[in-house]
Amino acid sequence: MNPVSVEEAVAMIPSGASIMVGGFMGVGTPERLLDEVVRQQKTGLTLISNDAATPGKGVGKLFDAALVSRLTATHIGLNPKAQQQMLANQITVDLIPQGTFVERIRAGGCGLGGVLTPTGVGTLVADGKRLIEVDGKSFLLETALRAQFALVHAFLADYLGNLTYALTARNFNPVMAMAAETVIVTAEHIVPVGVIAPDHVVTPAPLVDYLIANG
Amino acid sequence: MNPVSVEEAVAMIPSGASIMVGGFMGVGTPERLLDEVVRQQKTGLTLISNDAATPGKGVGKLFDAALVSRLTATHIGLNPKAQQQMLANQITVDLIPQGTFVERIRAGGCGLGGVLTPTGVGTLVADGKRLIEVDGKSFLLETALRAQFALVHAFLADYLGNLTYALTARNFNPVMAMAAETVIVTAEHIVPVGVIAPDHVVTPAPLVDYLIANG
Amino acid sequence: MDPQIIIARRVARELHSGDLVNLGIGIPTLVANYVPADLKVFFQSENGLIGTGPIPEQGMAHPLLTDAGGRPISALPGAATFDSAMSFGLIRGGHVDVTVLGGLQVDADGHLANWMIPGKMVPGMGGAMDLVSGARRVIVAMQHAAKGKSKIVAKCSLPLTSTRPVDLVVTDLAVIGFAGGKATLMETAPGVSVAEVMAVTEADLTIPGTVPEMKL
Amino acid sequence: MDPQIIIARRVARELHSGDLVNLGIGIPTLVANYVPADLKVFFQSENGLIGTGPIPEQGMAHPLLTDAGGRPISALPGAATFDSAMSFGLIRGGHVDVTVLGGLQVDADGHLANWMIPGKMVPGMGGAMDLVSGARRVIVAMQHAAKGKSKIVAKCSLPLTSTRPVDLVVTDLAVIGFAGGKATLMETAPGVSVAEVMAVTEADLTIPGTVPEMKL
Repeated sequence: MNPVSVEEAVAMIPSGASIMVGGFMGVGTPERLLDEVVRQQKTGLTLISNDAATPGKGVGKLFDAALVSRLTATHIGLNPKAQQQMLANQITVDLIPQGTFVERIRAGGCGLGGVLTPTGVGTLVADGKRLIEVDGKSFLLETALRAQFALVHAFLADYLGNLTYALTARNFNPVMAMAAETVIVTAEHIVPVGVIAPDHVVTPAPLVDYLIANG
Repeated sequence: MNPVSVEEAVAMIPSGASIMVGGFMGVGTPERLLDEVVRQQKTGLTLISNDAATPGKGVGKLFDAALVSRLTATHIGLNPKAQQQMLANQITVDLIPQGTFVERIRAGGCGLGGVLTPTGVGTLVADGKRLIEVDGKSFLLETALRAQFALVHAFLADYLGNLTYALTARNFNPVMAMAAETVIVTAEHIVPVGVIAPDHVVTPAPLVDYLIANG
Repeated sequence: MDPQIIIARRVARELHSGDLVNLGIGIPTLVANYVPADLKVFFQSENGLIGTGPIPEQGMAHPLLTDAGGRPISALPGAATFDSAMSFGLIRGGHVDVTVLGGLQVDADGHLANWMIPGKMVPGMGGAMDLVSGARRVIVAMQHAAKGKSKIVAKCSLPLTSTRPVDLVVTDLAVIGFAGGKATLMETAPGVSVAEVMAVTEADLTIPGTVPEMKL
Repeated sequence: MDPQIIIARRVARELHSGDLVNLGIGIPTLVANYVPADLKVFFQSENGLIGTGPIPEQGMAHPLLTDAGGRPISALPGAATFDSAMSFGLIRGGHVDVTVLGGLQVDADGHLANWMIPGKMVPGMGGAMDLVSGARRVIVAMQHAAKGKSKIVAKCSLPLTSTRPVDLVVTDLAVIGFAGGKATLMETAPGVSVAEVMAVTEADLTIPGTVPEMKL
């Protein structure tokens, strides 16, 4: 893990990059990183995020600034700006079931080519996907999903980069921290090594490439 | 969750049942449950366990008592009795890669039909399995694995059945606690509700069917 | 009684001690208010929590503890938090005993449509498809009709949420079950006759010899 | 120098600060003893630990903290423990920078066989197949020959561990690389000539213009 400033971290992300951003309706999202993405005007982003949050909050800021060109998400109904941009064909949107979304990212992070899920069989979601039978039951083949960057928000980070998450702010963060080439983390608190007990670490240090330093 | 005695719990398991047993070389194995399985002489078991441990320890006791008729495991090299029983065709053994073993159980517990893994492609492990291409790369289709009973060992259990695990005794226990019809748990300590912080719970209470009571 | 409260009270009677229950937004959320205090039900919020409690008192809300809509909630003693892979492992893996969801349409075969109106409302399905595919029991809690049109239809015209039929539909007028594979009128709301239900229901309903009144 | 120590010392030089490293049992385990103290390497034990430390002092062993062979180990400050799904997610997902494994045979194409001898030794593959499939860099640490027979063979006669070629083989006599797709002699052990290595190696080796001596 390398400690960096938020400016340095975001400077590594080129316009047009694919980014996974943790959070669920803006809860558990690395706000400081997104503010800086907006400030540095990274355009044409491929965003992989559970939802579009709401205007002004979480990934909603990226839609306010019209920085997103492609979106993979599960629900964008609470962000009218994202809806508008989708209906105006300014962004290409792939809406997928939430359990499928997280399993595809987990597969990407865990070296699996994909998973077989019953979710979506016989619905619009099945269009263009392979249907695979196992013991007489039908499943959709859902393939792995990865990104160039994962922007992750933790509760505690220690000096090595071990991470814990708080309450419902955990959500997609630990899974995304495994599924990108470069993992950039903000933490509410940075604490000395040993403060986090081994059994409480959720994301082990070697997964973290850059931690945004205090101050 | 229902508190039961170890005798009552094991009495629910019929001879010939399929059982998943947590532990890695006997570490994190519910020894009291296995001792009682031996005492009650449950025969013809289908055992799903990472390894065969060693004679006298963990699932090794089941081989000492010749109670196993089928075994799915990743490694049995450190238990000469299990090896003997395999070579004498007393038990049918399916040896599979450890990453595949745990993903198959996780798939069983998480409602997935299976996963695509690169592990084993082009080796003996691929025999009889479907090869599936994703983006030009070949994967083996490995199907979900479930059992009638999971025998799980935890470190702390609270009165509701929330579980935590200690150090390397966690291993397969949390995954198995999701993949069986009936989940029976021993814990090193039973503590009041609230002693385990929500963020530290590894296996949430609703997954536990029976907890072996103190005394 | 308010139609929504009739629905919520009736659905609450379907829950049992020890159940793990996931409530969708809208009417389903109200169900938690009518669960008897002695019933030990675990409520899951799919953003990563089992043991959701009531809205926190003034000044006690925490920004990192919310429901799936992003609104502050509390956590009961014995709560557990986890990541989204675990949350949907619980849902898809059959560990959720009951899910209560809103609906746009349910048809005579028990198929539910509740996630999009093509060309009009395309918010995304969120967790709905996984919940209907994976929960042990799926209960739809919705008004019987919207703008004078039956929501219990012969065949869904909207895109399906799942091909797995729901188990029960509870409306302000009736309880409809699908145990035999076909829509069956199980109960009527207080003061509502079987004929009245049939009159406002597009789907053909099987009518048993006796149709009791809902207990609320 | 003891042949095993030559191998372990040479392999240790392949590790870099920040690397996540998985050491197999046997000779690979010895590698940890030769990593310079200022090199911050994370060692993973696939039974669920990053941050393995040395064998605990007398009386400090804990039965719930062991290596993948079930032997007591310690955990360094900053260690992390996790379940087996996570452990193999790390391995198969390319998060392990280097794995060091023992071998029975490595052939001219870099294929490794290290998990069974049909009819003789059928212990199961444990984590070996996932490690060879998933780790960024695979190093085989083994004696060059066993009972006078080369373990660097033209073509593996034993069942393969993976079709993914290994990156490096370190023996008591030589370092052999597979960067170009073919076995290449990279280094010789102190006091061992290129001719001596070739004489005891069944596989055809590509011999570069200069073959330096191992630094240990």
